[in-house]
Amino acid sequence: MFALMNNMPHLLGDQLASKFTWFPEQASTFAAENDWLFFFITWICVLFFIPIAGCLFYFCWKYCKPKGQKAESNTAHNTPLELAWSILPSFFLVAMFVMGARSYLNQRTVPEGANNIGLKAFKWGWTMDYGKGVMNPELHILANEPTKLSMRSSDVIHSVFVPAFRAKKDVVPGRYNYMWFEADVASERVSDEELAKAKFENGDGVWDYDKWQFTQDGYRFFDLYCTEYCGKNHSVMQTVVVVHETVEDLDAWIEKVSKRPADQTPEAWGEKLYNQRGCAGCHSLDGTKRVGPSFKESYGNQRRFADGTNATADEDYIRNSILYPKKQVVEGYQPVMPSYQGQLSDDDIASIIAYLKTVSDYGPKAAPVTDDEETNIEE
Amino acid sequence: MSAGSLPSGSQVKDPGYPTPSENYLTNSKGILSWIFTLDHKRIGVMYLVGVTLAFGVAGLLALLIRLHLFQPDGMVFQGEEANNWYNQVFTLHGAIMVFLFIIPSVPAALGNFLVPVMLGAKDVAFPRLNLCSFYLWVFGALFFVSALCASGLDTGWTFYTPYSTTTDSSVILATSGAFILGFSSIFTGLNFIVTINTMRPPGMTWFRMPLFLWATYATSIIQVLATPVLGITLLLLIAERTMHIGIFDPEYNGDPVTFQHFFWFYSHPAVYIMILPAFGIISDLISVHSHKRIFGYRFIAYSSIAIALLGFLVWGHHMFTAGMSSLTTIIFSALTFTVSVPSAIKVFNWLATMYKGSISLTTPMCYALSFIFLFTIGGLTGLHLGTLATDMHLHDTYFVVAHFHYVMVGGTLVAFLGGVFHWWPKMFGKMYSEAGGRLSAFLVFAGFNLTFLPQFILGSRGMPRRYATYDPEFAGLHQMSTYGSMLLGFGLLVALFVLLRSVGAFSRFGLACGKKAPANPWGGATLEWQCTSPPPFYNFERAPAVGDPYDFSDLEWEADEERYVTVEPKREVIPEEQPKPAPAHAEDSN
Amino acid sequence: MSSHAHSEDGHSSDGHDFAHPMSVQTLLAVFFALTFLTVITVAQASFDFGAFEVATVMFIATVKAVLVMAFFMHMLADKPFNAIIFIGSFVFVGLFVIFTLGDSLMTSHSFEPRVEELAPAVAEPTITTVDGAP
Amino acid sequence: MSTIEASPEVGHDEHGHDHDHPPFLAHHFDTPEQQFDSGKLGIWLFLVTEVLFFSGMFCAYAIFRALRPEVFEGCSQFLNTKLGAINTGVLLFSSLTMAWAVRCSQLEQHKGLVGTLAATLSCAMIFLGVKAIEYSHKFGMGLLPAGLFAYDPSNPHPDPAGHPPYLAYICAPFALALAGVLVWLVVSAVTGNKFQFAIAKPLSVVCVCFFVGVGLGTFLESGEESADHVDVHADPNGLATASVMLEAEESAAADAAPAIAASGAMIPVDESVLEILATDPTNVGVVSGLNALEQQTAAAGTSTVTGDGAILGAITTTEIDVMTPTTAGVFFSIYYCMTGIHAIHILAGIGVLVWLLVRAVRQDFNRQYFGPVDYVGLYWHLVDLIWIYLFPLLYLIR
Repeated sequence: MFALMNNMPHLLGDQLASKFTWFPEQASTFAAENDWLFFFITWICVLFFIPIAGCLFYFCWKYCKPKGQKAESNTAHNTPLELAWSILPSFFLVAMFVMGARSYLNQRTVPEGANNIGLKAFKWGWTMDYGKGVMNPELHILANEPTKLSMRSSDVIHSVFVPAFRAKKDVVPGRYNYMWFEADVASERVSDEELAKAKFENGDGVWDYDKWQFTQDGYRFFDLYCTEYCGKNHSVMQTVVVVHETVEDLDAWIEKVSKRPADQTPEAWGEKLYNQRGCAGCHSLDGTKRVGPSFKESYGNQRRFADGTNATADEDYIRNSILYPKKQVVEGYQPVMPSYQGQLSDDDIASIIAYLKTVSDYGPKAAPVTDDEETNIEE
Repeated sequence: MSAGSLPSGSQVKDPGYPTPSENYLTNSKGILSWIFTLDHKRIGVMYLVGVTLAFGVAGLLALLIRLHLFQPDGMVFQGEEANNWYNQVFTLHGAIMVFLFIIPSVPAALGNFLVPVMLGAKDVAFPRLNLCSFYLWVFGALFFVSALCASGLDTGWTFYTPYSTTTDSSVILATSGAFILGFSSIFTGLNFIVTINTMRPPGMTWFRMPLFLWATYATSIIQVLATPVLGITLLLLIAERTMHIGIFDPEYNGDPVTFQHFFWFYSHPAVYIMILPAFGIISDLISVHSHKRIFGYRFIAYSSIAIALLGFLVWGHHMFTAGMSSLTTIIFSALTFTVSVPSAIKVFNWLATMYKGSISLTTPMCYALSFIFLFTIGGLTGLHLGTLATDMHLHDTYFVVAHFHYVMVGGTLVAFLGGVFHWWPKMFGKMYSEAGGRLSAFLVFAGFNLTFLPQFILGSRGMPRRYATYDPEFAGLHQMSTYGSMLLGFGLLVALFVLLRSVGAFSRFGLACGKKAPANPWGGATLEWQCTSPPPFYNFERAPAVGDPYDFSDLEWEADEERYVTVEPKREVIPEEQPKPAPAHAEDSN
Repeated sequence: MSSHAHSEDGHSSDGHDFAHPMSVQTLLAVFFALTFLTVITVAQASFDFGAFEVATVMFIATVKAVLVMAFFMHMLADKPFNAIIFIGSFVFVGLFVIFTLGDSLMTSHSFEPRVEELAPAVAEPTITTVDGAP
Repeated sequence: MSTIEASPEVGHDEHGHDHDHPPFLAHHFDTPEQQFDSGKLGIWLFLVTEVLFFSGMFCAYAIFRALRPEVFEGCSQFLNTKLGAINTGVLLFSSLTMAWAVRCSQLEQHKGLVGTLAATLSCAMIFLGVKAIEYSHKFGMGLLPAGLFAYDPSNPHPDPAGHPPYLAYICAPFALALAGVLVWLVVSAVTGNKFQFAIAKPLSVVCVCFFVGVGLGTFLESGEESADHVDVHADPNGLATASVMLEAEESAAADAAPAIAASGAMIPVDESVLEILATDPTNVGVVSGLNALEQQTAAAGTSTVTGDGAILGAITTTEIDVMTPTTAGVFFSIYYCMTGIHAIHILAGIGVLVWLLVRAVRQDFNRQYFGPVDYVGLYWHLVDLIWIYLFPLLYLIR
C-alpha cells in the first residue's frame, strides 16, 4: 500500500505530462456538439466564478478590520442592483436550456433507416442482437451510419454508456428504451502479428480487453459501461464497441460469429438458440401452456392438428414447423408463429432438434443425431 | 459595568443580564434529566451528539471507499465478495449520511437549539413532540444498525426497484428505518412551522426574524410536504418486497420508473432540506462577522421560500436518462434552471454584505467563506447537469458525485461546522481556540477540494459512479482523491478536537479548557446573543428586546472583557396593557 | 400577565372565547346532505355516463369533501391560514400526480407486452373457436 | 411575556401565584388561545402530511387505472357496493357525531361529549367489522395482492376448509378486547369504582359494535353470494357467456359481475402488438416473421400476403384475461394498500378517541380547553374525507 503511495508523484506527473484531456476521444456525431456545449457552460461558469471568488478574497483582505470597528457602510438593499443580478443570469440559463434541449431532441430522434441492433442487459453482461439470430456480447456497428439500439433488461435497471459517443440511456426492465448514435471514427485493426502474439499470450482464458486494448478479432474499441448500479459485478459489466469502416467488414464479422463454434455440441448450441431466438417466449420446457405447445411434449409425441389430422412429432415435423409454421397448427393454438426460413441454418435447425430430444419427455431421450442424418431430411 | 470605556452621556444598558445561577445544562442533573428532557436546547444538544456520531460512522465508511479505490482493482476489500463489500459500504455511507446526518444536522441539531431562542420564545410549540422526534431518530438509527448487522444493505441509498425488491440484503429493515426517520423529520418541521407562526413574542414581526429562521421555515415547509411521500414510497416498497404488489416491480406489471418518480418527489426537495438551513446559517454568519447589515434581507428571505416551492417542480432531473418521455424531460430541464436563480441571488447578496463591512476572520467566518467558494462551484456545475445534452454524458458519472458532494459537503457540512463554531460559545459557554478552529477550516477546505476536484475530471472522462473497480486509465485521479480524503478527514478531526477541548474533554491530559464565553462574543444582534451563554433554562431571564436582527450600530466591542455590549438599546417599548398578547395571529390570518 | 383576561373581553360576547360551536341544525343538515350525495353517487353508478363517469363521481366526492371541510372541520370559522395550507397541499398532490401520471401515459407505448396475459386467452379452447370462426 | 417565567415541566408548585395560568395551559404558552391556535395549526399541518401520504397511493391508482381501465372495471365488480355504501354511511354518521362531540366539548356538555364520542367509536367499530367481512371474503377467494393472487375463475369460492379461517383471525383481537372490557366493566361495577365504570360502560358497547358490523357485513355479503351463485350456475361452464353479460348489464347491481370479470374484457389487439413483440430483440422469431412479411410484400406474389394477412387478421381481436396476478393482482394490491392504510388510520383514530373518552369522563374539557377534541375531530374528518374518495374510486367503477 505505501509502496503505491510513493508512486503518487510519478502518477501525478504522468497525468499532467501525458495528454491531459477533459473528455475521452470524440467518436460520434454527438460528441463535438456536446463537448462544445460543455465548454460553453464551463466558460460561463468561469465568467461568474472568477469575479465571485475574486471578490470573496479581495473583500476579506480589504475589509478585514480589527474587532469593534464599525462597517463603512450599512446599505440594507439596492433593489435595482438586486433585480439586475437576479434577472441577467437568466439569459445565460435560457441559452443553456435551449441548446441543451435541442441537442437532446436530436439525440432522441432516430433518423430514418438507422441500423437496428437489439440489446439485452442482464446481471452482469450484455447481449447484442444483430438479427438473424446472431448474438454477441460485443457491439459492432458501422461508421458514419446511424445505429439504433432497442434495449431491454431481463432483471434490474442497467444503463448503457459509451463515453466516446457521449451517449447514455438506462435499460429498464418492463419497457423498451432506445438510443441512437452515429459513430464517425472507425476502429483501427492491429497488425496480425500483434494479434497472434496476444492470442498466444492470452491463452484459452477469458479475453483480457483491458490488457490488450483490442478485441480478439484484432479491433481497437471504445468502452461501453453500465452506469446504473446493478449489484455485485456492476463495475465489471462492461463491453466494447467496435466501429467498422465498411459494411462488408461488419458482415464478415457477423458471419464469423454467427456459426456454431467447432467445439460446441449441437445440444448446447440448440439450447443457446432456444434461449436466444425467442423460442422460450412461447414454448415452455416444463409443460406449461404458453402461446405455443410446450417442448416437453414435442419430440416423439402424437400431435393433433387444427384441421383434424394427426402426426407424430419427428425430426421432419419439427423442421417443417420451424420453416413453415402455419401449415400444421396444433389444435387449440393460434397460428401465430413466424417462419424462421432464412433465419436458421440447417446446422441450427439440427441443433434445435437435438436439443428438443433432450427436453422432451416422450420418445427416445436419445443419442444425438449426427449432422449427416439431419441434412438428409429434406422438405 | 464598563461605562468608562464608552462616550460620556450614552446610557449603558446592562450588557449581560445578571448571570443566573443555573443554565440549561446545570439546572437539573442526572442522565434521566436528559433522557426525559422537554427542553429544546437539550434536545438540540442530544441531536448534535447523535448526528456527529452518525457522521463519524458514515465518514469512516467514506474513507474506506476512498482507500478501496486507491487501486484500480480495489485495495481494501479482497476476494470473491470484494465487490459486495464495496457495494454495502457505499450504500451505507450514502444512506447514513443522507438520512441520519445531513437531513437532521442543521434543522434538528442547530435548529432545535436556536429557533426558540432566536425567536424569543420559551420553547418550541410542542416540546413532547420534539422529544418524540428525537427518539424516532434514535429508533430509525437503530433500524439502520440492525440492517447493518443482519445482512447489510446494497441497494444504494436510492432503493431503486427492481434491484431493491430482489436483492438479499436487509432492505426492509433499512427502509423501515428511513420511514421512521422520515416521521422524525416531519415532526421537527411541523414543530418549527407552528413555533414560528404562533410563538413569536410581541415585536417579532416576520421581517424581524433572523434569516436562519426564514431558512428553517422554508425547510420545514418541505419537510412537511415532501417527507410523507417518501413514507408511502418506502411503505409500498416494503409491500412490494413482501407481497409483490406489482406497482414498482416489472415482474408483476409494475414500472420501475414510477418508483423513481415517487422517490425523487421526496428526495429532490430533500436536497433543499439539506441546503436551505445552510443558506440561513451563512446569511447570519456573513452578516455578523462582517458587522454589517445583511444586504437584501427580503430577497434572501423570499428566495428561501422560492427555492422551497420550486424545489418541488424539478425532481425529474434525476431521471433524464431513465426513460421518461422527451416532453417531460424537457419540462423538467427548464424548471431545473429556474431553481438556480434564487440560489445565485443569495451568493451575490452575501458578497454585497461583505463589501465595505468590518470583517473579522474568525473561525465561523472562515467556514462561511469556504462555504461560498465551494457552494458556488457545486451550484455552477449543476448547470452542466441540468442541461440535457451534457447530462446525457455526465449522468451517473463521477461528475455527479463531485457535484453533489460540493453542495452537500462543501455546502451543508461546511455551513454546519461554521454554525457549530459560531454558536458553540452560546451552547456550551466556552470559547475555543481560534487558531485551531481556523486551521481546521483551512484543512477541510484544502482536503475537500483535493478530494472532489479530480472527480469532476474523472466524471467528464467517463468514469461511472458506484464502481468497485475501474479501468487503470483513471487511477491517477482516483489516487489524488484518496489523498484529499485523508486530509479532509484529518481536518474534521482537528475541528472535533478543538471543540471538545474547549469544553474540557481533554483536561485530564493537561489541555486546558476554553475561556468562559461572554453573552455576545461575536457582536450578533439577534436575540440569542441577548441571553447568557449558555442560556438559562427558560432562555430569557427577562423578555428580550426585539429589534432589527441585523442592526449592529449599537454594539460596542469591549476589548478587556472580549465581548460586545449594547449601548443605547433601541429597545422596543412594549406597553404593559397590550390589546393582544400575540399579535402574530393577526398577521397569520392575512 | 394580565393580558389573558383582557383578551377575553375583546372577544365575542357569547363568552366562549375562541370557541365557535356549530349549531345542531347545521350539523344535521350537512349530514343529510352528505347521505343524500352518497345515495346519488351509488345510484349514478348504474347509469352509463361513458367518459364523464369518472368526472361525475369525482365531482360528487369533491362536493362531499367540501361540505365536510367547510362545516365538520370548521374551515369556514377557522383562520384562513389553516385553510390555505390545507388546500395548498392539494396543489402539491396535483403536481405529483400530474407529472407522474403524464409521464407514465406518454411512455406507456414502450412497456413490454406481457406474454402470459395473452397466452391463456389464446390457448383457451372455447374462445379460440369463437375467434377463429371467420 | 413581560414577566419572568420559570419552567413548565419542572416544579409546577412554584407557580401557585400565577393565577393566569390554568392547569390545562402548558407553561410555554401565554394564553389558552395561543395554545389552541398552535395545536390547531399543528394538526392542520399533520393533515397536510396525511394528504400527501395518501397522494402516493392515489397516484399509483391513477397510473394503473389510466393504463389498464379494463382491469379496474373488471375487478371492481368483485367489490361489494352495498358494503361500501353502508360503510360510507357509517363513516359519515361518525363524522356527524364527532363534529357534535366538538360542539359538546365547547359547550361543556360533559354527558353529551361522552355519548357522542362513544357513538363515533361505535361507528368506527362497525366500519371495521364490515371491512373484516370484506377482507376475509376476498382472502378466501384468493383475491390477493399480485404476489399472492390465487383466484381461480372456475372455482371462485374454494372450500373454506382449504384456507385458514381469515375471519376468525381478524375477529380474534376484537373478541379479546371485548372480553377484556366486559371483565373490566364487571370488576369496576363490583368494586364500585364509578369512574372506571363510566369508562367501561361505553367501551363495552363500542366493542360489541365490531360484531354488529361483522353481522351486518355477513348479512349483506350472503345476499350477494347467492346472487352470483345463481348466475354462475346459469352458465354450465362456469364461464361467462353473452347472456350473462346481458343480464349483468340489465341488473343494476354488480351481482353477476365476478363471472364477467372472470372471462375478461374484450379488447382489440391489432398488429401493433406483434410489432411491439417484434421490438423485443430476443424475440427474433417475430422480428424475422415481420421482416419476412415485409420482404414478401415487396417482392413476391400477393397470394402469400393475403394468406398471412388473414392469419394476422384472425388474431386482431383477442382477449386479455384480467384475472391474472399481474393484472387483477395489481388492482387488489392497490385496493388493499389504500383501504388497508385507511383502516390503520381508523384504528389509530380509535386509539385516540378512547383516550378522549377517558378524559371526557374525567371532565377535562371546558370552553377554554377543548383543543384535543377538536384536533382529533379534524383527524377523524380527514379519515372520512379519504374514504369519501376511496369509495367511488374503488367500488363504483363501471
